Amino acid sequence: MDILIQQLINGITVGSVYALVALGYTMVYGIIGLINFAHGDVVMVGAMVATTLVVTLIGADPGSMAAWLAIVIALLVSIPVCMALGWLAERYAYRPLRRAPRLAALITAIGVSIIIQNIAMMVWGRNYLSFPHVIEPVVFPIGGARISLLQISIIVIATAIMACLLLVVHRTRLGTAMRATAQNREVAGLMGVNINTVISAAFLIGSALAAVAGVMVTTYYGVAQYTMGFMLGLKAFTAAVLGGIGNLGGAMLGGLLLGIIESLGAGYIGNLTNGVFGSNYQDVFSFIVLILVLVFRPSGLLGERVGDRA
Amino acid sequence: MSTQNAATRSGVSLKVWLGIALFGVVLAILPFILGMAGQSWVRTLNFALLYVMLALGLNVVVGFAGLLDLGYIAFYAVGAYVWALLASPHFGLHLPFWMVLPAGVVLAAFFGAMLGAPTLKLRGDYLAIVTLGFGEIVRIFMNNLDAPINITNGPQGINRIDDISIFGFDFGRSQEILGLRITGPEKYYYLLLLLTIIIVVICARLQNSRIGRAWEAVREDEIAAKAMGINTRNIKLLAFTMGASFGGVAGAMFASMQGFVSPESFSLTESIMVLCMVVLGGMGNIPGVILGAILLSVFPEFLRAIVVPIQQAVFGDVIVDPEGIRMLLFGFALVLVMIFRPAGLWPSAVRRRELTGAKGGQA
Amino acid sequence: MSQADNLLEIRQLDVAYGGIKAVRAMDLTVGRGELVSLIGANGAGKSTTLRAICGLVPVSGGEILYDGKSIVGTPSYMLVRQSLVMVPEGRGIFGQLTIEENLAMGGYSRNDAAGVQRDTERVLDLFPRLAERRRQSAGTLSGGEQQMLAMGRAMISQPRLLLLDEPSMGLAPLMVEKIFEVIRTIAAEGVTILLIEQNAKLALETSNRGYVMESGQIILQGPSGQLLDDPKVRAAYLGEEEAV
Amino acid sequence: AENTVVKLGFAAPLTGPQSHYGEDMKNGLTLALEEANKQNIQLDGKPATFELVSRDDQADPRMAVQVAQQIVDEEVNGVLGHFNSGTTIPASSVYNDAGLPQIAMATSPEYTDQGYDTTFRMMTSDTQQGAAAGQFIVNELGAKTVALIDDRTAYGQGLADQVAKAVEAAGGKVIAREYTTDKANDFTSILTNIKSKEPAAIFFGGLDAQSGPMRRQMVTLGIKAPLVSGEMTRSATFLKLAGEAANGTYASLAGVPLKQMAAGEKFQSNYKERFKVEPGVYAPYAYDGAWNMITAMKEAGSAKPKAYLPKLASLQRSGATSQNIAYDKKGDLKEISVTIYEVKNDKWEMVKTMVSKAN
Amino acid sequence: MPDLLLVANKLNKRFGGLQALSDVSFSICKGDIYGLIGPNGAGKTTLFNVLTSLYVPESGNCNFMGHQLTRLKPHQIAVVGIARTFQNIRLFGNLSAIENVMIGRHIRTRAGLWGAISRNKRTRDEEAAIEQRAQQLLDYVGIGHRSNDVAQSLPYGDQRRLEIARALATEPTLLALDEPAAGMNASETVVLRRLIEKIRDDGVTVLLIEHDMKLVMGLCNRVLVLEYGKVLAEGKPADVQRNPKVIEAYLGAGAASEAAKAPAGATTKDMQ
Ligand SMILES: Nc1ncnc2c1ncn2[C@@H]1O[C@H](COP(=O)(O)OP(=O)(O)OP(=O)(O)O)[C@@H](O)[C@H]1O
Ligand SMILES: Nc1ncnc2c1ncn2[C@@H]1O[C@H](COP(=O)(O)OP(=O)(O)OP(=O)(O)O)[C@@H](O)[C@H]1O
Ligand SMILES: CC(C)C[C@H](N)C(=O)O
Ligand SMILES: [Mg+2]
Ligand SMILES: [Mg+2]
Repeated sequence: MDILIQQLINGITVGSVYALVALGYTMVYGIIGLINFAHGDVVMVGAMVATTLVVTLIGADPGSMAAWLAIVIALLVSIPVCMALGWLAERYAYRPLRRAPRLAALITAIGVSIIIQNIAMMVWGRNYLSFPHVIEPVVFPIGGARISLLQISIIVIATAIMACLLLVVHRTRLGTAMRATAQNREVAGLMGVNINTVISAAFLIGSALAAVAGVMVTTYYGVAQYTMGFMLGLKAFTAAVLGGIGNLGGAMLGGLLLGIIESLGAGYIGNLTNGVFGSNYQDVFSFIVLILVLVFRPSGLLGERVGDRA
Repeated sequence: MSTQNAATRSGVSLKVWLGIALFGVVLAILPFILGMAGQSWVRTLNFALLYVMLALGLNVVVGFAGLLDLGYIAFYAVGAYVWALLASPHFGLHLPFWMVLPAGVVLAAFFGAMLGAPTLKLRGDYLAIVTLGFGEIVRIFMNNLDAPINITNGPQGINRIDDISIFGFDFGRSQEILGLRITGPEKYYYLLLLLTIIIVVICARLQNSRIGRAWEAVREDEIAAKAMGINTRNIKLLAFTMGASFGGVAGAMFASMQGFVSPESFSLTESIMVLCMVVLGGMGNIPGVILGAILLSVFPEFLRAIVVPIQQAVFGDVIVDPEGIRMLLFGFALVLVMIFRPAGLWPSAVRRRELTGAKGGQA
Repeated sequence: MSQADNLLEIRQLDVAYGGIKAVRAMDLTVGRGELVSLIGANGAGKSTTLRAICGLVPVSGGEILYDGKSIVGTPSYMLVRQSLVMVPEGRGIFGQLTIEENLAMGGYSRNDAAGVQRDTERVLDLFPRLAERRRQSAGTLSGGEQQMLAMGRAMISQPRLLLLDEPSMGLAPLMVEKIFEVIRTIAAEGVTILLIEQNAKLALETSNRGYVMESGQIILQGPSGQLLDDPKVRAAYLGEEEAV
Repeated sequence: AENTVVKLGFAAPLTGPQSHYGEDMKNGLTLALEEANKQNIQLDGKPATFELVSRDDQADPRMAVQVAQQIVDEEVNGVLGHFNSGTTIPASSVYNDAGLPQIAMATSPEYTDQGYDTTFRMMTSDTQQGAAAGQFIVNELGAKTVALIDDRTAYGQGLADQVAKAVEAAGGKVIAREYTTDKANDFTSILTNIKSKEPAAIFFGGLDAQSGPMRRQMVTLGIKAPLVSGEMTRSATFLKLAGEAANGTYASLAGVPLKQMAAGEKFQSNYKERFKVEPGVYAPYAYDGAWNMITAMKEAGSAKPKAYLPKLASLQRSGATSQNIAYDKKGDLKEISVTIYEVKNDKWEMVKTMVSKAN
Repeated sequence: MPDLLLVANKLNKRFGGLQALSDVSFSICKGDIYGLIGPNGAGKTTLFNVLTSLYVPESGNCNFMGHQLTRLKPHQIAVVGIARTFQNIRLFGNLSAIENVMIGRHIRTRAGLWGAISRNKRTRDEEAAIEQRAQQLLDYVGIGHRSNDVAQSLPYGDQRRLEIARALATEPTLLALDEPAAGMNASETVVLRRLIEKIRDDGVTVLLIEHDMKLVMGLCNRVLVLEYGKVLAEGKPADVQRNPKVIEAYLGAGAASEAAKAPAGATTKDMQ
């Protein structure tokens, strides 16, 4: 029981991060139908910028500044950096391809991902950056399980951000314009929507979320490196699809679920299969869950099932 | 249509045949020319041919049938492991070429169908992620099936895989034939060339056939295709199986050429790389896909060969990390090619239309 | 008519898709408060003309003046803010948005929430079928229902110039009558309208003036009544069998 | 008179995340060749100049075969490298085909098990190191129950398997086996599992990029057992990544500390003078590897592979890392040493060196 | 008693809370041009989708020449002899006109994998025949001169004709047309009407959804009127258009009189 609770805590924490990143995927996908392969790398840049800043601010002398203040400053810097990055990619790499076949845009996104990674490598080098150990490891016991203050903060912040985003998309003019643009760009234009602005906005919001996720990852795990975006991006993309790509609620649900599935998978596959398979099959387990979900719900858990009107 | 073709055929046939003959001669002596610069270039060439096979196989799935497959490398892996398991000291089996190759192809095709089955209902990018997952599943199994029973030897991979040998003619060793010294890689080149040509012919014929048209129909509008009586499930499965079997051939060749397989050669990045070849070259267009495969497999080698020397020449030292630059250039190349030639370097007529025919939208 | 009276004035317009010229040297004017119809066979270039006005296809030659100012090259979202509104061919509703949200998009470039609210109510009164389904996603509406939605949405945009591309397409007879009634109502309120229709008879009966287009060019123009009586028009567009 | 140009091939990851290991090796080799060039060695009747033909294998098996071919094309006289098991093994067959002696770095045991007469090592194999680590865990740490984690790479898995064997052989028990990847940084799930089984020690086969965060998460989860790991963990990066949590971590490293090496101090000062940095773990072994090959050539009086290969096999010399360098029939070092380190006060400190004479 | 071709019995289809079809029953005889009319949203297209198995009805069945349509997969519908067009045109937009029609020949031809790869004589002959037949069909619907043009770039009316040619390529017994005259002007509709008559005369039964009353009343020999998913009326056009319920729900006064001017469909049929 304690183990189960602990695994759930582990899963929900990672899941919250996945969800934040998945939102960025889904927003962009929802609007321009692009799997933005470079999104994970934006998260990476967020993590790298934040780590560098915190190191500079308090690295050598832990007493020099309150940890939370340093992290807030790091956030305030990495958010605009990531937003600029997302905006640049959209403006110069994806926008020229709006009318191109979708796979062309996909390959471009792969190209952008490679570019961001390698520039990051040149800037920060190949070595792992270490996030200074500034946060007191406050731990609360829940029965035999433990949850750290950091985990609680991650879960709470992610949830709050996601709630705000839902409100924006479903309750504001910009949100409706986003959804309209997603459906039919040309007609949205005819309604007075500047679609370039709206698409940029989606990238900006997505990148801001990515920055937050990046900061969370690096504070939580204490490491950041130029290749870290790939796996994280992939996981988040999987989460977005699990929830129903293009659907914000789906991205959140998918993220959380994937986090939980992974941690339960790693935790219980061994017991379930009597030790024949172990945690080495964790990803297999996640993908099988994903495939099963899609077999029964081909557009993901919350994906719009558009009655394909013949 | 056909009359037009016939007219042009007789008109330029001499030139065309001369061209083909010349091309044939070039292909035939290519390894010897490259071999002068070193056998490693022959190996690079062989890998280019392997990638051509892979790209052509993926092109059947992505280009012809319009199914985005991000796990294609799994079939390559299946082909490679079948060869490795049936012709190496690992199980002590040393089955001959003519048994192992078909086994690899059939098993890869079977995996193709297996992947196809659960994904048939899925559209577009849902398919992409499921195929990606499938590719990873295959890799993970290969990486972990060393316990409880050792099947794949896990991350250590399988070593000392047999060379192909036909009637005692061993493809791995150098030998003298008619006074001409011919090396292992050179022999493999001809074998690979032969297989590639066979695959090209199969692809070309399939494309212009009843089946090829059915693939096009599925790609363009699945509901309309169904209304035309096309069994979209079978036709998609067929695409997966065909594509997979080409991947299987390439994998088997890879295993015997390298003499060693391990799961790290079959990562997601490889799948993405092959997809880049297909799209960058010109999806759906066989010559385009071949071009894409050759360019992308040689381009990194080429960059590797020039980045350091150029820096040394210009700055007198290696100032910027060569690997960074190399990959950076590669990334920029992908982006720029796509921006300036969104349908690929050598697109098919249909894809070009897709680009200009922006009319309608969704409605 | 003096220039100032024309809300829309097209001079020597050329539009091409790739190498194919879809509209050639077209001249067309719509006066303030006028209802002008543009008829022509399939592929004559009618929709292309409207799309060119709205900045959806690039213009290769000529001038388009709206309210006396050139609007060539102005993106469509800017035009809406100047009250130039189009209902596109094929309706262009947002399938996954609800009917309410679709209507709200009509008011996207307006700043008076109360006015938008009032106009929305009016539209829902006019089309009770839409009112019944306010929260349904628009993609599941039948063809005719979608057309109503598109018209209603345009009305909420408060057009000064309204461009309609085949508003009767796919509508049941009763509905066609109703749509045309709406068109007349809108026109009577002083909105200037350029109407494309395949139902040439109805279009000409409703409009003040008409243009007839063939292969990208205007071949006939004049008061609607006059065109209705023109034997060529009758033969080519009204389907009078005896004349074929 | 003309010189005999002796080309020595070298391949290792020179780009990518493992490139610092490659650079380290390369520096060690360079130092050896520069020294040799000053010594006026006569080979095949002429003064010999040594040249390094260096290639990047990116730690990728496919590239490894490719660069092996390039090295063979350059008509080298012998090969030093590669670094990883995954690259060394497939490349070795290319060198063997060309009859070229190859001295590789550490690698899994399979490298020398292939039956080739051209394969040799610069240092211990993963088996030997794993055995030492396993013994240390049971005998010195007194941990009878051990949990194993590996990253499913050829290196990590190979090492963990050897440790498992050694633990069982020493009377300990492996009570949990968990897995991760070389790209992961979340280990909370597997650690939670392990925690529930209450092992006395946890061994991890993998890289410092994983062991650092892993150690931190162990502490957060309240796991008291020490973490033991292989040579990759004995790095500054680990200390940085694990932070305060690092204390109480052990790592095994093939060889002895430089200070204890036969000619370690001298090597260290030469190296620092030449490259302006401290030598890494592998540089002295690479340096010795190069000298092993050169010595064999000197003894044979020839740089021709056929001629000096037997001399290499029967080599007996004293180098920087050991006074007693000699190969067994397979090409493994006869005498090996493994040192265990521990993090104390945020620094790596030596605990114990275990020397064993194989066979 | 004319041959019954299709008998639909109590078909029901729901979308969430909306009953799109409720207890719809009707039958079509061989040689009919059977009209299907009704207000927008009445369920006409839904009925088409149910007949062609794109939607699965909650209850009811539908017998077509001994086949239970509701048990067939969408792709089997064409095989048993029903072909259709779509209200929102669904051509293979990037393919040429003739390729579109050639795809329609799929189920009436056989070449498989081996035939395609070996390209034996049989396959080559079959290919030639497919191409020839496709060209014939394009000529038949009147767009033979545009066979190499990309479907998407054809004008709307031609696209509708192309859809008909593609459907005919499957050699249907029953051809179901969903608003073929939409977007056509009156003169073009006249041409379309001749085409449909020709198709009927060549032995294909036609099921027609249309809002153009002149066309429906002039062409059909029977008409089914749907409203809110229910059958409102069924019968000869002349009777239907006089039915006050139909006038009130669908036709409106204007269209009723307009349609009345058209020659009645039944007479056309009797004349042949
Ligand atoms: N995106 C496009 N690309 C190429 N050609 C096009 C495109 N859109 C339209 N055309 C061509 O331009 C010409 C004019 O088309 P347009 O749509 O303006 O005609 P229309 O008068 O509106 O016809 P309809 O009554 O069928 O709507 C046609 O020949 C058409 O095929
Ligand atoms: N996939 C679907 N999901 C939900 N509702 C649907 C779906 N398809 C159709 N409907 C609803 O069913 C009703 C009937 O639609 P249908 O398209 O059959 O009408 P129709 O008679 O063809 O109308 P029209 O003449 O306008 O084309 C409509 O109210 C529509 O909103
Ligand atoms: C495109 C996204 C911004 C909106 C998304 N379709 C949702 O509402 O979930
Ligand atoms: Mg039009
Ligand atoms: Mg309909």
